[in-house]
Amino acid sequence: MRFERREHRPLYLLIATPVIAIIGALALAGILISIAGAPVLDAYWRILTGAFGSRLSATETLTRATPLMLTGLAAAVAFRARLWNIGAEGQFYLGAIAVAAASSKLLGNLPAPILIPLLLLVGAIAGMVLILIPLWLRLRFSVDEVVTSLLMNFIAVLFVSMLIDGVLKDPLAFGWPQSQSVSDHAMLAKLIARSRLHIGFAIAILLAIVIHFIQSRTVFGMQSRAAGLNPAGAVFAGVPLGRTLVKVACLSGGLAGLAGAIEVMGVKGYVTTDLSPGFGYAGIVVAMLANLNPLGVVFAAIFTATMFVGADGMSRGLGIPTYIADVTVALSLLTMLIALFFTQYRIRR
Amino acid sequence: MTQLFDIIASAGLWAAILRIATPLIFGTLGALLCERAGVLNLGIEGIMTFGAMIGWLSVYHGADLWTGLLIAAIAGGVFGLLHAGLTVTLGLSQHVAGLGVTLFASSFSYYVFRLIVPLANTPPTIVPFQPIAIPGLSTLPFVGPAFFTQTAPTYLAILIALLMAYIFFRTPVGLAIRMTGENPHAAEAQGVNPMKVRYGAVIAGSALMGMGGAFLTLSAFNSFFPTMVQGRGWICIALVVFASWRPGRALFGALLFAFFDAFQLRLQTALSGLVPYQLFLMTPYILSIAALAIMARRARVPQALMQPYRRGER
Amino acid sequence: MAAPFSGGGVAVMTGPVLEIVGVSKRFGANLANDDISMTLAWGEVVALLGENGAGKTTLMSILFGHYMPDAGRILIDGVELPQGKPRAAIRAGVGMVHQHFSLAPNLTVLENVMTGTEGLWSWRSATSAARKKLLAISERFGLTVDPDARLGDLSVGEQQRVEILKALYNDARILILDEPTAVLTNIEAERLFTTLKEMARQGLSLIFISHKLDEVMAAADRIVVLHGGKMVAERRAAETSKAELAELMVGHRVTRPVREPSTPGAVALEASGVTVRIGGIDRLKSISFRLHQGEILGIIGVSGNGQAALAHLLSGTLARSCGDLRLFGEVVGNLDVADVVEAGIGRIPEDRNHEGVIGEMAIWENAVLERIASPAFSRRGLVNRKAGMAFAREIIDGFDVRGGGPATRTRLLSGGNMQKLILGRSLYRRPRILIAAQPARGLDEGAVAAVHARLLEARRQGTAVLLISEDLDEVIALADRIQAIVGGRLSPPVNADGADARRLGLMMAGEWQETREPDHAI
Amino acid sequence: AAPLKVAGIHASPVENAWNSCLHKALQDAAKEGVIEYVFSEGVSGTDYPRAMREYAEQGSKLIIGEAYAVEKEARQVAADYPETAFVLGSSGEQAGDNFGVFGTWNHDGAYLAGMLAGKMTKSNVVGSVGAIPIPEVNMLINAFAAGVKAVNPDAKHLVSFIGTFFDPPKAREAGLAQIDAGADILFGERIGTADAAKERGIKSVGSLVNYTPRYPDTVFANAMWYFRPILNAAIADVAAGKPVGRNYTSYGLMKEGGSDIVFVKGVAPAEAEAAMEAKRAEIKAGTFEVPKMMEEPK
Ligand SMILES: Nc1ncnc2c1ncn2[C@@H]1O[C@H](COP(=O)(O)OP(=O)(O)OP(=O)(O)O)[C@@H](O)[C@H]1O
Ligand SMILES: Nc1ncnc2c1ncn2[C@@H]1O[C@H](COP(=O)(O)OP(=O)(O)OP(=O)(O)O)[C@@H](O)[C@H]1O
Ligand SMILES: [Mg+2]
Ligand SMILES: [Mg+2]
Repeated sequence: MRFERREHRPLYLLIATPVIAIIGALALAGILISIAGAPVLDAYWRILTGAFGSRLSATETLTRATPLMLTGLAAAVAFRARLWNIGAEGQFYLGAIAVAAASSKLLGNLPAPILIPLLLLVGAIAGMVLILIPLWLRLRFSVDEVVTSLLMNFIAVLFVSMLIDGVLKDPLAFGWPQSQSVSDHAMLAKLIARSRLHIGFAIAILLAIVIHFIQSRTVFGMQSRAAGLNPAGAVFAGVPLGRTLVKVACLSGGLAGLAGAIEVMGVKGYVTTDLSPGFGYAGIVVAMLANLNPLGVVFAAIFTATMFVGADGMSRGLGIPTYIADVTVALSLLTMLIALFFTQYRIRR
Repeated sequence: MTQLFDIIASAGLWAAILRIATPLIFGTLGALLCERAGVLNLGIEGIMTFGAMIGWLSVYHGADLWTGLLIAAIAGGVFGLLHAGLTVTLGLSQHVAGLGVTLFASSFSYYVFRLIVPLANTPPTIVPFQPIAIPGLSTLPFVGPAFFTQTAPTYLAILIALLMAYIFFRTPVGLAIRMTGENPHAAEAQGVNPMKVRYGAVIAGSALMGMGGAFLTLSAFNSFFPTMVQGRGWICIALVVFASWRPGRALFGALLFAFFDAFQLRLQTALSGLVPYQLFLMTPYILSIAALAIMARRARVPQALMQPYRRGER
Repeated sequence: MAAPFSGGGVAVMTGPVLEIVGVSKRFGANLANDDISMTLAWGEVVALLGENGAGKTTLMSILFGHYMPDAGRILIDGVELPQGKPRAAIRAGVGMVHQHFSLAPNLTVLENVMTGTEGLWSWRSATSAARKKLLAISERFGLTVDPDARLGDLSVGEQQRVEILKALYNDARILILDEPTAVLTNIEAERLFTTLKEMARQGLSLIFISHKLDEVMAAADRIVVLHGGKMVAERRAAETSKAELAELMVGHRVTRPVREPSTPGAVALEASGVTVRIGGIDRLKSISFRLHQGEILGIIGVSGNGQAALAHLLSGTLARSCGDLRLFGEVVGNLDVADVVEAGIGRIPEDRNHEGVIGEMAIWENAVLERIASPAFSRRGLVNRKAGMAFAREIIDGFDVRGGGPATRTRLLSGGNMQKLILGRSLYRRPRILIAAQPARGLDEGAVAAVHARLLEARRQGTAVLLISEDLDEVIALADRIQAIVGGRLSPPVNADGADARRLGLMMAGEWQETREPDHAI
Repeated sequence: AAPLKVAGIHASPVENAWNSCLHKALQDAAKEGVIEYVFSEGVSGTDYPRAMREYAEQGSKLIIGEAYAVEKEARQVAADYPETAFVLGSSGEQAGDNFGVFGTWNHDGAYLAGMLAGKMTKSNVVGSVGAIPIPEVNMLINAFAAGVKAVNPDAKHLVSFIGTFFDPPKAREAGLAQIDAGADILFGERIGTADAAKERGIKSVGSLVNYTPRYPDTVFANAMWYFRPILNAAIADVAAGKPVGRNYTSYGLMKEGGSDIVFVKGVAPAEAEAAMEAKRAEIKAGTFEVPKMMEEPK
């Protein structure tokens, strides 16, 4: 059996494969659900209603999708230029802690209309700074950034842990290692009252559209794509490789940092070391599911959040282990990866 | 100052180092084996988790400890097979596939554990591996209690490190693995099937990862609970780089890392947190990055690492 | 079965060592091998000839087990070889030296050679025995290398030797060499053929692939010609001529355009004492040349002698270490690609797949990428897609690019059409200077004629063309003046009209000192 | 009356000792038919408020859990669901009518166990392994140390924190480090500590739940904490329609029957046990109060 690259990707395949992948993932999850002794069809129904069945569940799903969109965009932007940024998790935390620090130590007294954009910017810059280290190592020493950016995650989280145990520790938190809170007026407004859904969600969608526009319409987008697809060819065509990669990295790291900032300013209000249940890593999943398309990221993030929130709610309803939610998300990723492969290759003999 | 010296001169510290290092040695060797054949295996964190769970579960259900370890190895191998299927046969991007495997294997472990093991007040336990005093050596002053009163898997881990170094640099199969990691086309041209080598290396490497996980539940501790691997897998990935893909240095790297961890705990007891402990924990990561920056110049990274090999495609 | 040549004496064997029977192989819609049958006798040297893409490498890869044939069989000593198993081929005594080296730079020579030669599951590599054997072989055939050197530290010629040693180490009785001289200097190539002849005398059977008809005529006993995947002819070397072979290869008589006399204009580009150093090695050593408007200056030389550095320097992707560069009389600093394009320099890169195009991007994107920042194709950072598509369409029409529209992925074009696209985007704006590196390499005869016609037309319109090529006939046909590049140095120019292949050959070997004569052109 | 619908939300797996106290009390109440109990475990900080909301919307009348990592948001949720009663473990204050809090004050038992340990140590060094220096953990460890000092003023007390709430192997390593530093009795605020003691053949004290069955020859005393009194008070308030917005901590005190010491008789010297029993009676009678020291132990 061999695989042969497809020269053309038929439209029906592009539509059918994600559907097949989702069905596959649900079928596999169904096996696990039935092993737990729960009714499978009921479980599927509960996943759906758990994610979108009520105002609460729908807003919760979208709330959870928000950071995923941003980290997903971060991964998609970078991967498209073949910059393997696995460090979104660390960038997320750095963005978050930068916001907490800036708000509590420096800028907290500014009026909201100035403060909020400023804080978002600070978060984004913090993310950029973190990714520039692996990028510098790559450009300067040709060190592969997969491992370095992965390692930066641990350094970043330990750094955050050190700050919230030290200078940024909230004295009102009864000894708990958590950062000082961002000022109340720096919190993002709610999109829907009596829910956690905040305008960060709208910001994320807006950014996805902007990035889609950048990638498909601007010179920078074309150049970064060229740099990713064929560096030597890009150089020959006059694409400044280093500069383009720096820009891509800043965009990617900035988005991940912004994700952290928005999570703090939209939901949590302060930083702890469990602020992110792996949003940075999940962003990679989301980006792959979206085939690195920025608009696709919006849907992939909502899909991932749907699977998670829905399966999470389902597990509560049916009394089966909560961990089924993560299992379902992981299965969706794996089946989707395989399905995407078959849009690009066919089996021969 | 004398306090620091006391800590370093205590046999307990050195015994702890070996103990803390053991799962890292297994995991690092496993990741190293995969990478030498050209496959980055970020599935390690999940594979270690699953190994910890299944090894413990087997023993809890009556298997003896060695069988538990073996089952963990086999389970690791099965996840290795999954990773190899994704990255070698399909040639998917290795880090994404690896993250997928980690996500799946860890959540699947928790799920299975929760299904099979009833809820209890405190985690159910097994009788773990007991320290073996090596006759003759264990009675030596200092050195004895420090190095020769470990549990059997610790000795096994060190043995495997030495064995792996021997295999890599002294046997034909080791050469075939290294060649595959450097240039699979060249391996193929000399009659070595790079697909098979990669499958073999990823499966065997993942089996070692599974054993590393099982050490946590069968020797370091006596019960399983979610999140117990606590990022050790990622540390192993870093250690491979730090070790510049050499088993001997991997051993050293794991011990160094364990030193920081063990020292940190003891320093805390002695000094009550004058230096943020996070700084200690950061050190190995920073060292790894520095090592990578220095080494990349000499280009000793397996040249085909993360490059899919597709037969007949050019 | 003992290798016949290892006995040293001349044994007498009957029947073919190798038979290829009815081999076919298809890649997608492309029939790369079409029912090919051929044989190889003991101690015989067969040359495999054919245009690029004729299917030579494919046939040899099938013989060696890299590819599975769709149909056909391979017999060695009358025994059928299992398909798709390089290991089986090696065991049967087939050794292959690949067109692109397959070596591991981080391993030592000995390790590279030893891989796969022992049973995988032995507990010890017999390293010292292997070293002894390697040294013995290298001595016997005059292929000296240090077994413990790291492969990446060796020169290209030495790496080629390691490739051959690898095959011989496996007791190969049939040795396949896929374009072994492509990257060698003339001297190295000559030495190689001496060695190969010695091997054949000792009983080895050889198949070698080459585009160089001189080599083929000199070294081969028999010549097999492929065309479009089919075997079209088989000749004894003694009974054929270069002219006949050329026609057999191409399939028909092709008339290439001829250069008309003209008078060159002002100096467009002048280099004096330019040195380019990469990683501590001088790729170009104080070279000087003048390029006039309306002339074609040919740079000949065996590849690897600095052509790439020269082309990159003038394409704006490489900086010089010292020396002066003048554009239309004005001294210029280090040029980047934007400057070069801005200055009206068109560029045809040597490696079209690697540098010339970005295969996954659309034709229109490749057409405009190098000028994307110019107002013609973008405004305030926004790409003017419409203008780009229109430009691409004009190139497609004007340069007869077949195989897709502006939005087609470029990878889907064949080599010749890709080259026409590159030519089109470089020539469309009537550049004042054109840097053409191996512009006809890998093209079939029809496409070659088209490219040549375009270059001559550009010359007629006053463009200054720098033609870097390994193909002497091409340079003689197109260039007004010729300079040879050897080891990073440039010979003084000679007039093309008086030059013959023999003399140019000497120049390419670095022997221009003896043949120096006054430069008529300047 | 129909059983009250109660939901438990556990941030950790329910094996975690503290959660297991809640879980067990809730399960017992459910078995007795007093309540209907549903629960989630291992709920991350991000998901915790959602779980609260989901249970509230699903009609749970009382929600039991822990606000520590989500103090701010938990109060927000409670404000959004005034019909639902929330009683959560917290280091902070109650809020509004429907957000009650409780602390984990089993320091009385820890003090008493310290009195035993102080008389038992031969090296005159004891150690405590804690999670994170938050007030409740500090209070517990300080009480143990105070108990030791009360009977043995010269004893040295070592402390280490493992920086997380649930990492038994790490607690074990921390315990071993203290043994290496001379300790011969360990107070295990965290599970895993007793494993170190067991390995080195010394004695250890447990916290919250009874560890003696698990480590029969090692854990000789436990500073028990029972959640049932707090739960009962909360259930009663909800049933009576009274606001739960108050602090339930005191129901967990020894004199209320919410905590106690459970120990193996005959391990400590008889006179030590007698002294301890005397103190225990005083505490129960309210004549002696164990000092509440919330600052980080050194
Ligand atoms: N792996 C492959 N996949 C698809 N097409 C291929 C593959 N290998 C070869 N081809 C196609 O088969 C044809 C024959 O290629 P082959 O490499 O055998 O040519 P060749 O005669 O060796 O040419 P050259 O002189 O350039 O080496 C070409 O059209 C080539 O594009
Ligand atoms: N690696 C490959 N994978 C898939 N298809 C390939 C590959 N290489 C070449 N092809 C396809 O094979 C065909 C022939 O390619 P090749 O480069 O040999 O063209 P060509 O015969 O030189 O073109 P022309 O006749 O225009 O000069 C093209 O359609 C090309 O797209
Ligand atoms: Mg061709
Ligand atoms: Mg070829």
